[in-house]
Parts: sequence; structure tokens; C-alpha cells
Amino acid sequence: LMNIFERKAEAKAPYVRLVEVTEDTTDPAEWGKNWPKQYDSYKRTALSTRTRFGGHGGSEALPEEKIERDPWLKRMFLGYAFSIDYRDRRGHAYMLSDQESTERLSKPQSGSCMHCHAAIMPVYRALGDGDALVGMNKTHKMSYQELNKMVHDMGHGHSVSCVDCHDPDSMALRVTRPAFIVGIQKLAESDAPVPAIPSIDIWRQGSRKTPYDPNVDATRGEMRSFACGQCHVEYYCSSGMPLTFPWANGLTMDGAEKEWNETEIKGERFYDYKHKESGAEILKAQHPEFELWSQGIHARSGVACADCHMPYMRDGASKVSDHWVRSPLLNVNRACQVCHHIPEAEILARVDSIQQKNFDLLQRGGAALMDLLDAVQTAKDAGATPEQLKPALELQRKAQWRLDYIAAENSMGFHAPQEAARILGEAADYARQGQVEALKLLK
Amino acid sequence: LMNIFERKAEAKAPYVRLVEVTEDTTDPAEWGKNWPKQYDSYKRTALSTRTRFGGHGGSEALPEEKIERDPWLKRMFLGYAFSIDYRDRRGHAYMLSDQESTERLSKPQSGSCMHCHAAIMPVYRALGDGDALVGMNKTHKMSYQELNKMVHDMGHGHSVSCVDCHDPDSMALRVTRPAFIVGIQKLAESDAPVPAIPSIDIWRQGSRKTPYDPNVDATRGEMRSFACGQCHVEYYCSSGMPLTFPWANGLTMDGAEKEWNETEIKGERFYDYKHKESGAEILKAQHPEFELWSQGIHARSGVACADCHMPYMRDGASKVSDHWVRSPLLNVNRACQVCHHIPEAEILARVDSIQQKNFDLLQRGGAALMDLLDAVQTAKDAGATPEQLKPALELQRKAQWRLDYIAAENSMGFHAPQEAARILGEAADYARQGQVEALKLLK
Amino acid sequence: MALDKKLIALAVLLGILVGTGAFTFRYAEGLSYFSTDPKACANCHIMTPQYDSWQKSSHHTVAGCVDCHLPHTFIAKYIAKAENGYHHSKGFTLQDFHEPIMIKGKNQKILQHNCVSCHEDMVHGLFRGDITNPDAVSCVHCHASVGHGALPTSIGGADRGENREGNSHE
Ligand code: HEC
Ligand code: HEC
Ligand code: HEC
Ligand code: HEC
Ligand code: HEC
Ligand code: HEC
Ligand code: HEC
Ligand code: HEC
Ligand code: HEC
Ligand code: HEC
Ligand code: HEC
Ligand code: HEC
Ligand code: HEC
Ligand code: HEC
Ligand SMILES: [Ca+2]
Ligand SMILES: [Ca+2]
Repeated sequence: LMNIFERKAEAKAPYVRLVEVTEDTTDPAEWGKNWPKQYDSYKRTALSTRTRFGGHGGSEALPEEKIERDPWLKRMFLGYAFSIDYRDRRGHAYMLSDQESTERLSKPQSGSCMHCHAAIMPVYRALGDGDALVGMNKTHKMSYQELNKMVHDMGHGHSVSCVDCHDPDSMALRVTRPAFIVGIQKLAESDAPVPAIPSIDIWRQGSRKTPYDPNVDATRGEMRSFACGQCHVEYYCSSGMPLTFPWANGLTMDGAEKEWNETEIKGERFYDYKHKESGAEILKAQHPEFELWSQGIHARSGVACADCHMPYMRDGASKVSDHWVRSPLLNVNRACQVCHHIPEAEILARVDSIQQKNFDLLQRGGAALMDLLDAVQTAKDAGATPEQLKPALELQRKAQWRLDYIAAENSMGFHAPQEAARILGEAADYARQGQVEALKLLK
Repeated sequence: LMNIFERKAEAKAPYVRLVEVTEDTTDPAEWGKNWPKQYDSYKRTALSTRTRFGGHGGSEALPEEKIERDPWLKRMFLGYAFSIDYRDRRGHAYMLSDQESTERLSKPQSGSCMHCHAAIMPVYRALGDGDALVGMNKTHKMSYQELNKMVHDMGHGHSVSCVDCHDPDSMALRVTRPAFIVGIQKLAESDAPVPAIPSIDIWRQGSRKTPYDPNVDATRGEMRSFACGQCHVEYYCSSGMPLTFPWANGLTMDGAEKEWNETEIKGERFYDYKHKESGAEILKAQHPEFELWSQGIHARSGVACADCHMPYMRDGASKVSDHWVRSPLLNVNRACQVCHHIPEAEILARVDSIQQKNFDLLQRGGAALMDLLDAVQTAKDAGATPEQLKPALELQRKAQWRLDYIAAENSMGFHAPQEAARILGEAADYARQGQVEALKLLK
Repeated sequence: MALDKKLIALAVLLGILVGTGAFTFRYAEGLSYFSTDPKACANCHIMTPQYDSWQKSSHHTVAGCVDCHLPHTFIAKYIAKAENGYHHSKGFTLQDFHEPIMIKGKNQKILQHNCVSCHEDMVHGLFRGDITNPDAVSCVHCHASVGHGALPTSIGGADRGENREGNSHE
């Protein structure tokens, strides 16, 4: 019963290979000779697109115009490179050049930045004598410029490329990025609940002799999100330690906060920057799409990133995954309506209602944070000591972490609506508590 | 939601009428002679049930044990009858006797209370010379005891009965309660969005010559929620004005707040009670299930109260609506799995995750409110004048309204998870703002 | 698959007999189980909702119950029938099955194979050569509605009144 299908499919030889591609073929154009349909759509990531909240905006922030309108974001980032420059977020085709041209590089950045912005795997292997993880662990101490030059010199100066997600022999989906593999293994070894990743639960029930290997243990459905989880995640990336995904306590906002709080760098509790006005030790959040998605109903239901961001499209007699990765709102019929048989207008209205609520809560949290900063300033002016200010500044850290977590996440909370609202509710509460602490110093 | 599964079965097994039932037949036992299956399940509402958050608890509050553990609830209600007694919420069979025995009646209550606790329609008609609305409008000035006696004397001392939801001739679903009809007409006449009630949109597009009539204009699917919306709603019920459902600005929390803020009673801005400690003019929220449901994804998708709380049960070859109205979590296979083809354990885990998040936010908001009350007390002790306290007390009103809205709602936010989290986030923010205002008076 | 025909016939009979006993078998029109006519499935009233929804589905004109739910090869088909026949009859007799009925395990695999066997031309690119991989991309993950119309979880939004039924009960 099994083998008749098997035979038929084999006979059909799904694709004709015109050129050979290997682990070192990072130029997507080469792969495009074998898989022109996927390549054609991949190239369209160079087109610019825009939705209300999507397709634009600084990576860790709100749409550019918003920043002018909402100065609280800028003030929140005072002391960090991110307050220097926000560029429009764009399609995958631009990831390397956008990074190279950001003015944030006017401050020295670590080589870790390259992990998610180029087809870097052959370079990691070269640095690690064949072992990519060893190689990666050497790059955080290199300067961005140094590693960037190496990538270009070795001929791998491309954006995320086919080889980053596909096995060149079988074309199977896979993950390559060492930081992801280390991160997901930490997660597997913890006992944090993982409703969105059942294969970890299965692995946990086994002998645990070999570490959880996403390329072996994960289901195909899970791989359709893991491929994106290689980059669309919260991280720490600086010269202090190798690129780290904070998943040892689970994929939640709270879990990551715990991990950062327990991390020490040079004997000090970890922080990304000291706030220029208040002096608080701030945690910066970056695009936790994978993490927020994992807390939502879609993830629990097995709906993967690729389902919405790379839906199948009909191309002649066959169907292919749309490699024009972009906002699903530009593509509602294929991205949503296969599962939700409701009119496009209603789907957009649902998304808008979800995003609007989170946007309003974000603004509310921002206002609270500004009041906290004002109160701290007043207390300082009145002579409060750093010791006295500590409780207020701890609360600033907590509040900003939560606010930024959702501001930096790129779906305006769509990926997990209630969870996003919960996080923003906590943010406002902590910011106000901080304001109260600062005010108390005036008595 | 009638279209999913054909209701052929009904056609196959038409009922035989053994006794005649009329508009005045309020005794369910009489109807039970014709429709024994429904009556049998109806009677089971006398059985006691319990889930983590459901099936128990005071009507506007949290489970009883919780109140002991969370004294903030009691403190929040100081000055109101609700701080006197909470009884276990129970099934429909008890609605009249539970009301009659609550110690809240030690304070004088209005006849309006009877609207939702007895088969009162014949009494309204008698009082209004055939017009139930006219009749109802006479009852708020009557005392509870007076009207209650009248109901019993006329032989209608029953809990919600068949005739309240069914037309005795056709058995069609219908609404009878005047306060609901007035409320839904106000809603229709406003221009508030009603994503969950499309028939209002359709009516709005018409000539509007005759008022929106739920019994004529609503779809059958909508009627399956309207029947419950007669009682499971926020209200104002006292001798000051007729029983009112605050829907003139839409079914949202914010819309109701606006209406109460604009309402005047005896020349004063409306409030339910003055907080005993702070003196704030407080709005009390009561079981806004219908309203919160209307803001959720289920409502937008056309999923009605009866779909989850009165699911069809197979009875041999035919299907009957389970009139044992209770928590759907006691009945997951029929209440949820007809639509969600996933294991029961996963369904319960999803509900638990949603309820837990809202529960935590509720506690957070409660803590913030207690801090506000403390700060107000300190300010008072330090000699703050009522005039000075006003901003803090206004914020208390806003915060409590939001907290209570979700505390009084009986699904621990399940009916609209993100909306519930949003409301609670705002509650904490306002409570802390109030604390700040009070603290400022100490400077 | 080296079973000979006698063995298969035995398996079929055994499955049915063990599950039902002759009375139920006749009562439930068990013989119709060997037919490919969708009406045959609906002889069990418990299958009526699926029959009705199938009639409204996109595949109504191109695929019947067995095209989707039973293996397409002769041998495997009758083994599956025997096995399912056992479950169905037992379920129908004892009325001890989980309601609502939800497809599971082996039957899901059969279904998947049947989608692919009809649509191979369109989807072979998604399979990297091996369409029998148990971990293949699941068709019903996205196309759950093909056999029985839109699922209740995507029931077309709130009823806009188009199919308004009369006020009176049937
Ligand atoms: C159920 C559908 C769905 C799933 C699953 C999903 N997303 Fe999204 N995603 C959306 C929607 C809707 C938006 C909002 C787009 C907008 O506002 O234009 C979005 C926004 C984004 C954006 C910003 C897009 C832009 O144009 O600015 C990124 C990046 C993103 N998602 C990545 C991911 C990743 C990574 C995953 C998996 C871990 C994922 N998404 C899973 C639907 C989904
Ligand atoms: C190697 C890292 C990497 C991987 C893997 C990756 N992304 Fe991205 N993605 C990026 C970067 C970097 C950008 C921003 C590019 C820019 O602004 O120049 C981006 C941008 C996006 C955007 C915004 C596009 C736009 O038009 O605004 C979406 C949506 C997105 N990615 C989704 C995904 C999904 C879905 C996957 C998996 C199928 C994925 N990404 C895999 C790094 C990655
Ligand atoms: C763990 C993966 C990862 C690392 C490490 C990383 N990025 Fe990114 N970067 C992304 C993703 C994903 C996006 C697209 C999503 C977004 O814009 O939020 C992005 C977007 C950007 C953008 C375009 C949008 C913007 O914010 O202006 C720039 C520029 C950028 N990154 C620079 C950097 C720099 C500089 C570093 C090192 C400090 C760095 N990236 C490290 C994943 C990463
Ligand atoms: C960011 C990750 C990512 C990159 C980069 C990427 N792909 Fe894919 N690709 C996917 C995903 C996800 C699928 C769906 C695979 C599945 O479901 O098993 C896929 C599927 C495919 C398939 C199988 C058929 C189909 O369309 O579903 C081919 C062939 C393919 N990609 C070719 C390419 C080529 C050629 C490139 C480079 C131009 C490329 N891919 C770049 C993620 C990626
Ligand atoms: C592969 C199937 C699939 C795709 C594609 C999909 N969804 Fe969903 N969606 C689901 C499932 C499953 C649920 C959970 C509820 C359920 O069990 O039906 C859900 C729930 C939702 C909800 C309610 C839960 C929440 O988080 O608020 C919204 C809104 C929603 N989807 C919108 C979208 C939008 C917008 C898109 C496209 C960008 C989309 N979905 C794409 C399957 C899908
Ligand atoms: C999609 C399913 C669903 C719909 C639709 C729904 N509910 Fe609920 N309801 C629930 C769940 C789940 C709970 C939580 C039960 C628990 O915690 O035990 C609940 C709780 C309740 C409770 C408290 C029950 C108890 O046992 O304490 C009441 C009262 C209630 N709902 C009334 C309504 C009304 C009125 C409507 C329509 C306006 C409605 N519900 C619509 C699922 C639903
Ligand atoms: C006439 C008023 C009225 C109507 C109509 C009404 N209810 Fe109730 N309901 C009540 C009252 C009063 C109680 C509390 C009874 C008690 O605690 O003694 C209650 C209790 C409940 C409970 C809690 C049961 C338990 O076991 O804890 C649920 C669930 C519920 N109602 C759902 C519904 C649904 C669904 C509908 C519509 C099909 C509906 N109600 C119609 C007044 C009403
Ligand atoms: C608009 C309809 C409505 C009105 C008016 C109303 N109730 Fe209720 N009552 C309900 C519903 C619905 C419930 C069940 C839901 C719940 O317990 O939250 C309930 C529950 C109760 C309960 C049982 C649970 C508890 O809180 O102890 C008592 C007692 C009660 N009501 C007393 C009263 C009194 C006294 C009044 C008049 C001040 C009144 N009711 C007015 C609808 C109403
Ligand atoms: C709180 C409202 C309410 C009360 C009280 C009530 N019903 Fe119903 N009943 C419903 C709803 C909702 C339906 C589903 C109707 C529909 O979908 O058209 C229903 C359906 C029915 C049906 C149609 C067949 C079926 O089961 O769906 C009959 C017969 C019936 N009820 C009899 C009774 C009898 C007898 C009583 C009193 C013992 C009663 N009902 C009390 C709400 C109620
Ligand atoms: C085009 C394919 C197709 C046809 C034809 C078809 N079905 Fe199905 N059937 C499905 C799919 C798809 C499912 C749901 C699978 C899932 O949810 O995972 C299903 C599920 C079922 C179920 C289990 C209930 C459930 O919802 O999981 C039964 C019983 C069933 N079908 C009976 C029938 C009967 C009887 C017929 C003929 C009248 C029929 N099917 C025709 C595709 C089909
Ligand atoms: C003897 C009565 C009867 C007949 C005839 C019948 N069914 Fe069923 N069917 C049932 C019962 C009972 C169940 C539930 C069994 C269980 O859950 O164990 C069921 C379950 C199913 C399922 C879900 C099975 C699973 O557990 O995955 C499918 C699919 C199905 N039937 C299809 C069909 C098809 C196709 C036909 C016609 C070829 C058919 N049925 C004829 C009684 C019947
Ligand atoms: C007996 C053969 C057969 C089987 C089995 C079958 N299909 Fe089809 N299907 C067809 C034909 C014929 C059409 C219409 C012509 C076309 O577009 O190829 C079709 C159309 C479709 C379409 C487009 C129309 C729509 O409903 O959206 C989809 C998607 C589809 N099938 C998916 C499936 C899935 C998934 C399964 C398994 C659950 C399945 N098919 C089983 C023959 C079949
Ligand atoms: C992740 C979601 C997803 C999965 C899994 C999936 N499909 Fe599709 N399928 C789609 C989308 C989206 C389209 C519509 C493409 C378009 O319109 O451009 C489609 C189109 C089709 C069509 C063509 C419909 C038409 O309009 O003619 C067929 C046939 C089909 N799919 C069959 C299958 C089969 C068989 C499988 C399993 C091997 C499968 N699909 C798996 C999303 C999916
Ligand atoms: C009549 C159909 C139906 C019933 C019954 C039903 N649901 Fe849903 N459910 C839906 C639809 C439709 C959605 C919206 C997503 C979509 O379009 O698939 C949904 C979404 C959800 C979601 C995600 C959205 C959210 O609000 O978080 C959860 C969780 C959920 N349902 C749980 C339940 C539970 C628990 C029950 C039983 C108490 C239940 N459902 C009963 C149809 C139903
Ligand atoms: Ca970070
Ligand atoms: Ca009220």
C-alpha cells in the first residue's frame, strides 16, 4: 500500500537539476537555475511593501513617522545605539546592505551581528575548522567590520540564502544557525512548557542521551517555523559573550527576563545599556517574533510562520511556496483564507482590532514610562542618591523590557494577542510603580 | 450556527402536545409534559457543579475562598451591599430562591431585581395593562418585597422558565424582557460598531421607520445569544430609574462607562455607591457576559452562548438542546469539540492558559487599587481636602469600574481574552495614576 | 502484502462478526458497507452529518466517501474495511464511541494518501521525492474543508441573515 505512491513519485523526479549546489553555494542565483519559481519569488523581497504596522519601521521600534509623533520611544532608548538611527525594515534581499549602511555602526558593533544578516555558514565553518559552532563562538570578539570583510572576501556576501534553510542534497528544510541550535537545546533541556513544539516534549520523554536536534527530532511542521526562529528572535549580541538566545527558562517574556537577570558579564549583572537620563540598567528587546508566536493560539494549533508568510501559490500545474516573504496582510487570500473561510474585509478587520488594542496599550505604557523618567529626574534634582533611586530604576528596567518586547516585536501583537496585552499591562503597572517610588523620595 | 449540522432530526421527531401552554404558563413542569427531554435537562440546573473559576463564586466577584484570600475585593466593595454577602452562584433552578435568601436584601432593594430572577412577564403585563414595558417601568419604585409577593401570589414564582425564551405557539426562540428590548434598540439607533450582531447593521441600512425588533430582525443564530443577553448583562437597578442596560454607546466597557458618566440621577452624576473609605463615586459592574462575549472572536464568528452553554446532545436519532445550562468545561466534547477537533486535554489547557493570564492581571490590578486606597487614606490623614482628592478619586472610579467589569464577568475573561487583558491593563494603570495623585498631595 | 484472497475475505468477515453479531449487522445495513455508494455510509444515521456536509463540499462531484476514506488498492481497501467495520459496528452497537466523531491515526494517513494520489501532479514538488514520508506536509492542515465544506471554526463569519429560517420550528 505504501510503495505504489513511493514509486510513482520517484518516477516523477520532482526537479531537474541543471547545476550542482553544495554547502558552499551561497549565491541564490545559482540555486535559482534549478528552482526558478522559488528564486523568482525570492527576488521579489527587494520590492518595497507597506501595511499599517508592517513592512516598515525600525527593527526594534515603531513605524518611522510614529517615532517623530511618539518621542517617548526615542527617550526610552537614550544611551543605546538604537536611538541613533532607525531605517525602514525591508525585505530579505536587503538584510545585508541595510545592516551595512545603518548609522548604528558608527558605534563599534560585534561580529555577532552577522549571524542573521548574511549567508555566513561557510565562514563559521572556516573559522571553526569545520565546526560551525566553534566558528561562531570566535566571532563575537571580532569587530563587525572585520567579519563583514571576511564574509565578502570569501564570496558569501549575500542575504539569507537557499542554503541557510535547505539541505543542498535533498532540499529538505533545515536549520543551520548555531545560536538557534544552542538555544533550542537549552529549551529542550529545561522543563519549561512548550505547547507549540510537541517534538520537544517527545524528546524529553526519551533517554536524553543525545541532545535535542531540530534537524532530526522536529516535525516538518515545526521546521516551517524553526527556519525563521534562526533570526526572528530576542538575542544578546555584543563582544561580551557569544550570540545568545535566552531560552533556558522557556520561550516566554518572563523566562527571557529571568535569564538576563541571572546572566553576569565581567562580574556585573547583565544589561544592554545604562539609560542616559536615569542611569537604569536597561534590557533591550529585539524582534521576538518566534517567541511571541509560540505563546499564541496559532502556534498551539500547529500553524507555522511559513503558513502565513510563505503560503503556497499556484504556478501553472504545480504549487510552490511563495518565497516572497512579507506581510500576510498583502496576501490574505492565500495566507489566511485557506483556513479562515471568511471575507477578506472581515479578516483585515479582525487583525486591525487586535493591533489597535495593542497599539493603544503600547502608547499607554509609553506615557507611564515618561512619567517615571520625569519623576526620577525630579528626585535627582532634589538630591536623591543612586542608592535611594534603586527601586525606581529596577522598576524602569522591568517596565522598559516589557514595553520594548512588544514594540520590537513586529506584528503589533497579532502573533499572540492576549499575551501581548498582558505584557503591556504589566509594563504600565511597573512604570507607574517606578513613578511612585521616585515620588516617595520627595517626601 | 444552525448550518453546520443539519437539524433534520427535529423534522423527523416532531413533538406531540399533550397539554396546552400559553403566555401565562410559567410553570416549567407544565411545558415538560410536552417536551420532556428539554425539561429533564432543565431540571438538572439544580445540580451543583464546579470548575476552577466557574460554577461558584459570588455573582460579581471571585470564588468564595478567593475572597478570603484576596481581601482587596471586599475592600473594593466597602459601602455597597455586595460587601455584605456573596453566595455561591448556582444553576438556573435556584435563581429565585438564591435571590430571596441573600443577605444583601437586608438593605432595601428595588423591584427591578425581579426582572432577571423570576418568570415575571405576566406580572409586568398585568401592571402595564397588557404592555410589559409600561409594567416594568412601574416596578423600580416598588420594593423588592412588594413585587416578589405579587409574583408569588399570581403563581409565577418560578425561575427563568420556558415561556421566557420560547413562543408558546411556535416554540420559536424569542426575547421577552423589556430592559433588553429597550437596550438593544438604543444600541441599534447608535452608530457603534456591532461586529457580533450583523442584523443591526442590516437594520441600520434600512428606513429605520420601525425600531429594531430583535424578535423580527435578528437571525436565529443571534437569538441564541439574545435569549441570554436578557439577563447576563451589566445593568443599573435601583429605585432611581427603571432597570437600564447601558448600550447607547455600544457594547464595550468604554461605551457603558460613558453612558453612566453622562447619566444624572436627582441632578447628580450617576454612581452606584460612595466608597466607604475614600468617598469616591463608584460604578458597580454586574455580570457583563453578553457584552464581553460580543467583543471576542467567537462572537464575531457567529458562535452563540447556546452553542457552548446549551450544546446539542444526541438523543437516539434526534438532537436536543441541552437545557442543563452550565459551564462548558463540564461538557467539552459537545460544547467545544463539535467545532474544535482537538483533544479535550488541549482544549482545557487553552482555556486554563487564557484564564490564568487574566486572573494574574486581576490580582495585579487589585494590588494597585489597594495601594491607591492606602495613599488616599494617608493623604486624608495628612489633611487633604475633598477638592484636592478629586483627581485621585476620579481615577479610583475608573480603575474600579474596569477591575470589577472583569471580576464580575463570569468567564475569567475567556469570552474575549485580549479585550479582558486590555481592560485589566487599563485598570492597573489608572489605579497607579490615582496613587500618584494622592501621593502628590503629601508634598 | 502477500495475503491471498481467502485470508482477506476471512479478515472482513471476522471484523464484522466480532464487532456486531448478526442482528446489528443487518440492522445497521452492514452489507451496504461493501458498496462505494456514499448513501451506503449514511445508512448509519451517525454518518448523516458527514453525508450532508459532503454533499455541499467542493468534492461532491469528484469524490465519494470511499475515494477519500479507504485505500485505493483492492487488498488494502478490504483490510481497512474490515478494521473500520469492526470499529464502526462495535461503536454503533455499544454506542460507546467518542462524540463528535473525530478522524484519527490510521484513517488520517489513508486520507492523506488519497489526497496525494489524486493531486500528485500539483503537489509532487512539496515532497522531495517521498510522498509517503509520515512527516509529509499534511493536506488537511490547510484544506480541512474539502470533503465536508467549511469547518465550524471557519463557518463564514456571523450569519448575515441570507439563509434566514422561518420563525417557526420545523
Ligand atoms: C497566523 C498567521 C501568522 C503566523 C503563523 C505568523 N505570522 Fe508573522 N505576521 C502575521 C501578521 C498578520 C502580521 C502583521 C502584518 C502587518 O501588520 O502588516 C505579521 C507580522 C510579522 C512580521 C513583520 C512583517 C512586516 O511586514 O513588517 C514578521 C517579521 C513576522 N510576522 C515574522 C513571523 C515569524 C518569524 C513567525 C513564526 C515564528 C510568524 N511571523 C508567524 C501573521 C502570522
Ligand atoms: C538569516 C536570518 C533570517 C532568517 C532565517 C529569516 N529572516 Fe526574515 N528577516 C531577516 C532580516 C535581517 C530582515 C530585515 C531586512 C531589512 O530590513 O533589511 C528580515 C525581514 C523579514 C520580514 C519583513 C519583510 C518586509 O517586507 O518588511 C518578514 C515578514 C520576515 N523577515 C519573515 C521571515 C520568515 C517568515 C522567515 C522564515 C521562513 C524568515 N523571515 C527567516 C532575517 C532573517
Ligand atoms: C538573532 C538575529 C539577529 C542579530 C544577531 C542581528 N539582527 Fe539585525 N535584524 C534581524 C531581524 C530578524 C531583522 C528584521 C526584523 C526587524 O526589523 O525587527 C533585523 C533588522 C535589522 C536592520 C533593519 C531595520 C532597522 O532596525 O533599522 C538593521 C539595520 C539591523 N538589523 C542591524 C543589526 C545590527 C547592527 C546588529 C548587531 C548589533 C544586528 N542587526 C544583529 C536579526 C538579527
Ligand atoms: C528563510 C528560509 C528559506 C530560504 C532562504 C529559502 N527557502 Fe525554500 N523553502 C522554505 C520553506 C519554509 C519551504 C517549505 C518547505 C516545507 O514545507 O517543507 C521551502 C520550500 C522550498 C522548495 C520546495 C517546494 C516548495 O515550493 O514548497 C524549494 C524547491 C525551495 N524552497 C527552493 C528554494 C530556493 C531556490 C531558495 C533560494 C532562492 C530558497 N528556497 C530559499 C524556506 C526557505
Ligand atoms: C493553517 C491554518 C491557518 C492559517 C493559514 C491562518 N490561521 Fe488563523 N487560526 C487558525 C486556527 C487553527 C486558529 C485557532 C482557533 C481554532 O481552533 O479554530 C486560528 C485563530 C485565529 C484567530 C483568533 C485567535 C487569535 O489569535 O486572536 C484570528 C484572529 C486569526 N486566526 C486570524 C488569522 C489571520 C489574519 C491569518 C492570516 C494572516 C490566519 N489567521 C492564518 C488557523 C489558521
Ligand atoms: C465559545 C464558547 C462560549 C461562548 C460562545 C459563550 N461562553 Fe460563556 N463560558 C465559556 C467558558 C469556557 C466559560 C468558563 C467556564 C468555567 O470557567 O468553568 C464560560 C463561562 C460563563 C459563565 C459562568 C459559568 C459558570 O459555571 O460559572 C456564564 C454565566 C456564561 N459563560 C454566560 C455566557 C453568555 C450569556 C454567553 C453569550 C452572551 C456566553 N457565555 C457565550 C464558553 C462560552
Ligand atoms: C431571566 C434571567 C436569565 C436568563 C434569560 C438566563 N440566565 Fe443564566 N442565570 C441567571 C441567574 C439569575 C443565574 C444565577 C442563579 C443562582 O446563582 O441562583 C444564572 C446562572 C447561569 C449560569 C451559571 C450556572 C452554574 O451552574 O453555575 C450559566 C452558565 C448561565 N446562567 C448561562 C445562561 C445562558 C447560556 C443563558 C441563555 C441560554 C442564560 N443563562 C439565560 C439568569 C438568567
Ligand atoms: C439584568 C439582570 C439582573 C438583575 C436586574 C439582577 N440580577 Fe441577580 N443575577 C443575574 C445573573 C445573570 C446572575 C448570575 C450571574 C452571576 O452570578 O454573576 C445573578 C446572580 C444573582 C445572585 C446569586 C449570586 C450572588 O451574587 O450571590 C443573587 C443573590 C442575585 N443575583 C441577587 C440580585 C439582587 C438582590 C438584585 C437587585 C439588586 C439582582 N440580583 C438583580 C441577573 C440579574
Ligand atoms: C434561557 C432560555 C431558555 C429557557 C428558559 C428554555 N429554553 Fe428551550 N431552548 C433555548 C434555546 C437557546 C434553544 C435552541 C433554539 C434554537 O436554536 O432555535 C432551545 C430549544 C428548545 C426546543 C427545540 C428543540 C431543541 O432541543 O433544540 C424545545 C422543544 C425547547 N427548547 C423546550 C423548552 C422547555 C420545555 C423549556 C422549559 C422546561 C425550555 N425550553 C426553557 C432556550 C431556552
Ligand atoms: C474529498 C475528500 C472527502 C470525501 C469525498 C469525504 N470525506 Fe470524510 N473527511 C474528509 C476530511 C478532510 C475529513 C476531516 C479530516 C480532519 O479533520 O483531519 C473527513 C472526516 C470524516 C469523518 C470523521 C469526522 C471528522 O470530522 O473528523 C467522517 C465520519 C467522515 N469524514 C465520513 C465521510 C462520509 C460518510 C463521506 C461520504 C458521504 C465522506 N466522509 C466523504 C475528506 C472527505
Ligand atoms: C455500522 C454503522 C456505520 C456505517 C455503515 C459507516 N459508519 Fe463510519 N462510523 C460509525 C461509527 C459508530 C463511528 C465512530 C467509531 C469510533 O469512533 O470508534 C464511525 C467513524 C467513522 C470515521 C472516523 C474513524 C476514525 O476513528 O478515524 C470515518 C472516516 C468514517 N466513519 C467513514 C465512513 C465511511 C466512508 C463509511 C462508508 C464506507 C462509513 N463510515 C460507514 C458508524 C458507521
Ligand atoms: C478521487 C480523486 C480525488 C481525491 C481523493 C481528492 N481530490 Fe481534491 N480534487 C479532485 C478533483 C477532480 C478536483 C477538481 C479539479 C482540480 O482542480 O484538479 C479537486 C479539487 C481540489 C482542490 C481545489 C478546490 C477546493 O476545494 O479548494 C483542493 C484544494 C483539493 N482538491 C484538495 C484535496 C485534498 C486535501 C484531498 C484529501 C483530503 C483531496 N483533494 C482528495 C480530485 C480528488
Ligand atoms: C500550509 C498550507 C497548505 C498545505 C499544507 C497544503 N496546501 Fe494546497 N494550497 C494551499 C494554498 C494557499 C493554495 C492556493 C494557491 C493559490 O491559489 O495560488 C493551495 C492550492 C491547492 C490546490 C489547487 C487549488 C486550485 O485552486 O486548483 C490543490 C489541488 C491543493 N492545494 C492540494 C493540496 C494537497 C494534496 C496537499 C497535501 C499534499 C496540500 N494541498 C497541502 C495551502 C496548502
Ligand atoms: C460553533 C463553533 C465553535 C464552538 C462551539 C466553539 N468554538 Fe472556539 N472558535 C470557533 C471559531 C470560529 C474561532 C475563531 C477562529 C477561527 O476562525 O478558526 C474559535 C476560536 C477559539 C479560540 C482562539 C480565540 C480566542 O478567543 O482565544 C479558543 C481558545 C477557542 N476557540 C476555544 C473554545 C472552547 C474552549 C470552546 C468550548 C467551550 C469553544 N471554543 C467552542 C468556533 C467555535
Ligand atoms: Ca536583547
Ligand atoms: Ca452596574
